Amino acid sequence: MGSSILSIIYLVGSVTFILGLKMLSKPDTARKGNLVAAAGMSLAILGTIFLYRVNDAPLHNYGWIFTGLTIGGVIGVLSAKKVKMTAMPEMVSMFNGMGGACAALISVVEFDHLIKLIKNLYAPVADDHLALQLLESSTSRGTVIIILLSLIIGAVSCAGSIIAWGKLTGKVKDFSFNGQHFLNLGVLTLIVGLSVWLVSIFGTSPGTGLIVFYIIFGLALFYGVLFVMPIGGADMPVVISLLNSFTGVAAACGGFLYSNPVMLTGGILVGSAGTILTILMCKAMNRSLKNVLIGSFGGGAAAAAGAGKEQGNYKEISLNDAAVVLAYANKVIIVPGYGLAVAQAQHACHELEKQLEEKGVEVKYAIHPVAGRMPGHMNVLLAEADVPYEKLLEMEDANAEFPTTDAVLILGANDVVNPAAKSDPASPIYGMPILEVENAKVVIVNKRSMKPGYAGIENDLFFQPKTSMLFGDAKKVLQELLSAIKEV
Amino acid sequence: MGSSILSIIYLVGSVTFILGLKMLSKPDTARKGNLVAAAGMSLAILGTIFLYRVNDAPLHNYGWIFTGLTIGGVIGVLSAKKVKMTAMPEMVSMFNGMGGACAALISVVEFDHLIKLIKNLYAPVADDHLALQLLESSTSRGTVIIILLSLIIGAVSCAGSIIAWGKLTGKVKDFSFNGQHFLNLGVLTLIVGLSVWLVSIFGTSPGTGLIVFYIIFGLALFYGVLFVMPIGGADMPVVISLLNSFTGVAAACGGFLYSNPVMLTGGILVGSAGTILTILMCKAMNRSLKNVLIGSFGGGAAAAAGAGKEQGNYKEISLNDAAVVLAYANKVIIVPGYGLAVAQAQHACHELEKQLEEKGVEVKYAIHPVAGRMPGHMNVLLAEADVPYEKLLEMEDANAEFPTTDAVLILGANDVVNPAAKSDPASPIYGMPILEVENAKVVIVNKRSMKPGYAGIENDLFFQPKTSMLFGDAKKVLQELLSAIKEV
Amino acid sequence: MEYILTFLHQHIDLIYIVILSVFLGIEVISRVPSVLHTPLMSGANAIHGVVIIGAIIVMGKAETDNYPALIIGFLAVILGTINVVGGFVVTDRMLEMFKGKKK
Amino acid sequence: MEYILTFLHQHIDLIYIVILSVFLGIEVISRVPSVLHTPLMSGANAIHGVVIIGAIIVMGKAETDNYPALIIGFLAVILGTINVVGGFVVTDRMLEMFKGKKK
Ligand SMILES: NC(=O)c1ccc[n+]([C@@H]2O[C@H](COP(=O)([O-])OP(=O)(O)OC[C@H]3O[C@@H](n4cnc5c(N)ncnc54)[C@H](OP(=O)(O)O)[C@@H]3O)[C@@H](O)[C@H]2O)c1
Ligand SMILES: NC(=O)c1ccc[n+]([C@@H]2O[C@H](COP(=O)([O-])OP(=O)(O)OC[C@H]3O[C@@H](n4cnc5c(N)ncnc54)[C@H](OP(=O)(O)O)[C@@H]3O)[C@@H](O)[C@H]2O)c1
Repeated sequence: MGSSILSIIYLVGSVTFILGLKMLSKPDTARKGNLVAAAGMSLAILGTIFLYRVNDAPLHNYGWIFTGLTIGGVIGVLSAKKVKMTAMPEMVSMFNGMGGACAALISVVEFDHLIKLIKNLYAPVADDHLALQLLESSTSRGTVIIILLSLIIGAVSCAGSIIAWGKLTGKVKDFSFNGQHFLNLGVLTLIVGLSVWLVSIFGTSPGTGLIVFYIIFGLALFYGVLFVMPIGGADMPVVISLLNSFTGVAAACGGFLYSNPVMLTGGILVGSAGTILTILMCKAMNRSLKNVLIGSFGGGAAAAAGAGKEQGNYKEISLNDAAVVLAYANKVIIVPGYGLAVAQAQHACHELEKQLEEKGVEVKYAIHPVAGRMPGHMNVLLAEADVPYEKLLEMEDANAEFPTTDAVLILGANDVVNPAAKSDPASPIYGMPILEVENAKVVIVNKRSMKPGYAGIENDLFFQPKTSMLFGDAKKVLQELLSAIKEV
Repeated sequence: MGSSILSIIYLVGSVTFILGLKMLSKPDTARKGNLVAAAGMSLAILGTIFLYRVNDAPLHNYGWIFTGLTIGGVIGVLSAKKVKMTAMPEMVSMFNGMGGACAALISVVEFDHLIKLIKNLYAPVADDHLALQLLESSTSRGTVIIILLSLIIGAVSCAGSIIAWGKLTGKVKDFSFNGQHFLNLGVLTLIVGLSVWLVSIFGTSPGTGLIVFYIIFGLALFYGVLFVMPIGGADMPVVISLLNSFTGVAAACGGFLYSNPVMLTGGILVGSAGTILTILMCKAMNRSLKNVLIGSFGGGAAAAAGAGKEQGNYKEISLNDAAVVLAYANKVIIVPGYGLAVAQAQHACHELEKQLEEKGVEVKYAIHPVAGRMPGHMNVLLAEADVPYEKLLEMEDANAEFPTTDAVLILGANDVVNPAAKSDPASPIYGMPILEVENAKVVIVNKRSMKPGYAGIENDLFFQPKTSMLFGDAKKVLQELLSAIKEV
Repeated sequence: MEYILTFLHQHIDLIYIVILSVFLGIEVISRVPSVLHTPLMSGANAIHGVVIIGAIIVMGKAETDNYPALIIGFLAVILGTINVVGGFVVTDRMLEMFKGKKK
Repeated sequence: MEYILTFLHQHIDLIYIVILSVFLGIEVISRVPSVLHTPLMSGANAIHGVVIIGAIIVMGKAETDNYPALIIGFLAVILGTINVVGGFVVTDRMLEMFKGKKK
């Protein structure tokens, strides 16, 4: 009876995961989708605790379980509530790493359990021939394969996520060396080789098996580090999404291990949806996944940055002149970019917007889908400063409005307004849709120098006659601009 | 070994069904999708014949099986190849009915088998207490429920499809009477009641069980007839799509019965995709499924037809004048509708188009998505007459071209050009997107009378100053128009 | 009630397959353009002809002297085959008409 | 080879569930607009926290004196819970920012 109900609970859980993902992918229902999935998850967890049966016996160690749940729950809520909006990707990465670790730890216990069983069989007291055969049978071999998969994938995901977290918080620097790819390939081959060996020997020499198992564990962690290390920090959102789908697969292995359908479907859904999401993320930046992983320009951006050749002349504009241009415009569109996020200038920006509106200027924001370093970065950033949602224009709408715009103010954006994406087939960003700011009457660009942005390439826009540069840190410049405008 | 391979074959089959449906829903891949699904099906059938095991024994009666397959295959190919393009919906309906019948027949044999087993248990020779318990257990009850579901759904689908086929070929007339809905409900309740009773008694009194079973079979067939009878002939494509998804569910019941995953997934996929498709079809006509099934205007169309009140005056145009208008136009757009299909005037229409093009007139066709009586009806019709695909404009494109069009020639279309869909919220077609022919300079309408079309409503367009009527059967009128134009 | 629960529990894997297939069926075709409604219906019609497998099993396991079962099964095989073969062929013909001339 | 076939055969229902889920995962999110990429990633991240169920089972069936298992299991439960709870909460916060102001 109990386990029948548990089956139904698991089914309901799986359905909520499907519906949750479906709703999460539509703006109107996204928030509700998240809650639906969360409700299903709670149900599945509670159901497991109270209704799960091992050989007809209920679970025990309730004290440990509830303590663990409480500690984890409190840490989870607190860290998720405290984290700054703009630090969310690293938070997600950390959570993902924990999921991976959880999967790997489960494998450790289950393998230990299996080895103990085998050792008992060899002990003289119990020479249960049948059980021995059972252990050597395909089922038990399958079990070991699944335990290993869960261990390896979980460990790679865990270690990789921690490195990704480190890169996003600036604690870990990009690091690559010649032959890196060969080392990676070597470690991977070693892992696979050892695993195959382990599967063939664990039944007969459990002692060696245990040692090999831990070596594989270590190597998998090491591989996780190697995998993420050379990839540029700016590409971390893509990497996190990929590791996310890895953890999904690891969770699904757990589902196989316990023939637990909710783990299986939940894990696989995340595995496949996560993979597609990763590809979509790359597409939105007009790159391929392979390109991101091998780091063709993500990692090389810093290096290429210095090499920007001078090309024509650019003109600067003084703060006061810029203030006048903006204050006397009818319509101003602000284009925020990664620089605005770095400078944490969103509040200053919102102040400027309000000041201009008071002067009768119509102000809007043009949001490029991949401005910043994670999808939705600009939305989150501006939402934090309470910029009203109606003021945010999506790319298509913004492009339709530029021709009737008097002044465009670019704050720390670069690639997303680079006309090379339209005109220069040799450019690495060629083909990416951009904000066509050059259709406006005047363009004012704020950044700290003439250095290139994420893609590491020169931007023609800065050298056009329409464009004037307003150098300086975005926050500082905005504050000065604000007081200048007040005086106009 | 054999059954392991069969498992994989079934898996492959299921995957091809998924891919097939996915590809069928995109114009570029549709044809390939159909072939992919067909390949998977062949594989699954061959696999079953040669690898299926009943208690480790292979199947027998190969002679019967192959004879059946050959006969069925030959009939299937011949009828599918011979049928006229425009008669395809009735063909599909017929095929669907056969699938339903197949499911119902399987149930008959399996139930018989079960009853024999039970009778044997009661016979003095075999009082195998254990087997008796087994039979009374939940599993065997579940089996009976599934057999019954497959029987009922299959039978309803079969009988309904045959009626739908009859209506489309004109062999069965629409027929409804007062209290029809009560009768339907009554029969349905009876079926459910008898089924519940049968499930509770079959284990103890197999003799009665068998009789009740056949009564249910008969009632289900009767219900199928009742279900489709009152629905208007023009709504048959929707009904066929619905019955199609019924048959899918019946096939899935078979899958449950034999724990056969390829039947299960194939059936359920068709069941759910078919249901959605039915709803989409209704949406394309701006109606609800309920509305179609209760027949609010589908059935009433004929009745309403006569009631069209005269409204303003319309003007007629002579054949020669029409010929001149068309021949001296720069651009003519032809709007084909149901009447063109009825008159089988597609070839004459293509002739006219070629003749006009020779005179230097640019001729195109505007295809409304629900013109005719099945989705894609006009495409099929014109393709049959070899009209080049590039000449067919979809609704949005056509609407963009009408303002630059000199003359629109409407051939047996009515509802799809009715401006009431845009202007009159009380109209039953209100909200359906239409072809905005009134934006062209001149509109010539060919139909046989002032009678309304499918929706049974008056059409304002015919009374507008721009519009002139050219009465007569489409084929005859087109032929006359053709010779008139030659003389211009 | 308990009886239904037990039944579901015993067949939970199949029920999962059913539920996932339901969702998949919905998702897979939910953006089909209306010109393809008829061929899609026809293609789906051919796919549910998979019920033929059941008919083959019925035939193949019938005792060789059980004539009622053989005859009904034989009929079922024929009808099922017509559904499958006719369905795929007719769909192909429709799609040939539709698209053959596009390229 | 035969060993793999047998394994697949024995777990064919689970494999069906896997394959159907793979397709479903792909279909379900394939039209997500790019602003939702980050919240969707985060929501999916919370969902794979379902691995916590494995951790609970590990703990719940460990013998009460098997301290290594208990400690590792305990850690796994904590980590898994953080993944689940933190994941859902952080996703909700993101989506609140995004959409709260639209209506
Ligand atoms: N959104 C995503 O999901 C995502 C993820 C990964 C990668 N990307 C990529 O990131 C890029 C985003 O384009 P973007 O235009 O937003 O940024 P960008 O092209 O990276 O340019 C940012 C600019 O901001 C300036 N900047 C930096 N710190 C600043 C500060 N404190 N004050 C003022 N300016 C500052 C920098 O110039 P100075 O150094 O001269 O100041 C830099 O040129 C695209 O190439 C996209 O493909 C996006
Ligand atoms: N496509 C689908 O999937 C589908 C399915 C079911 C229903 N429907 C519905 O069917 C309608 C289709 O619109 P439609 O404009 O194509 O057709 P319609 O509104 O039904 O009008 C057809 C017109 O053709 C005329 N006609 C009949 N026989 C003719 C002949 N031999 N020669 C010349 N004219 C002839 C009739 O007028 P006379 O009697 O005066 O000649 C009639 O008014 C829509 O309401 C749609 O919702 C569509």
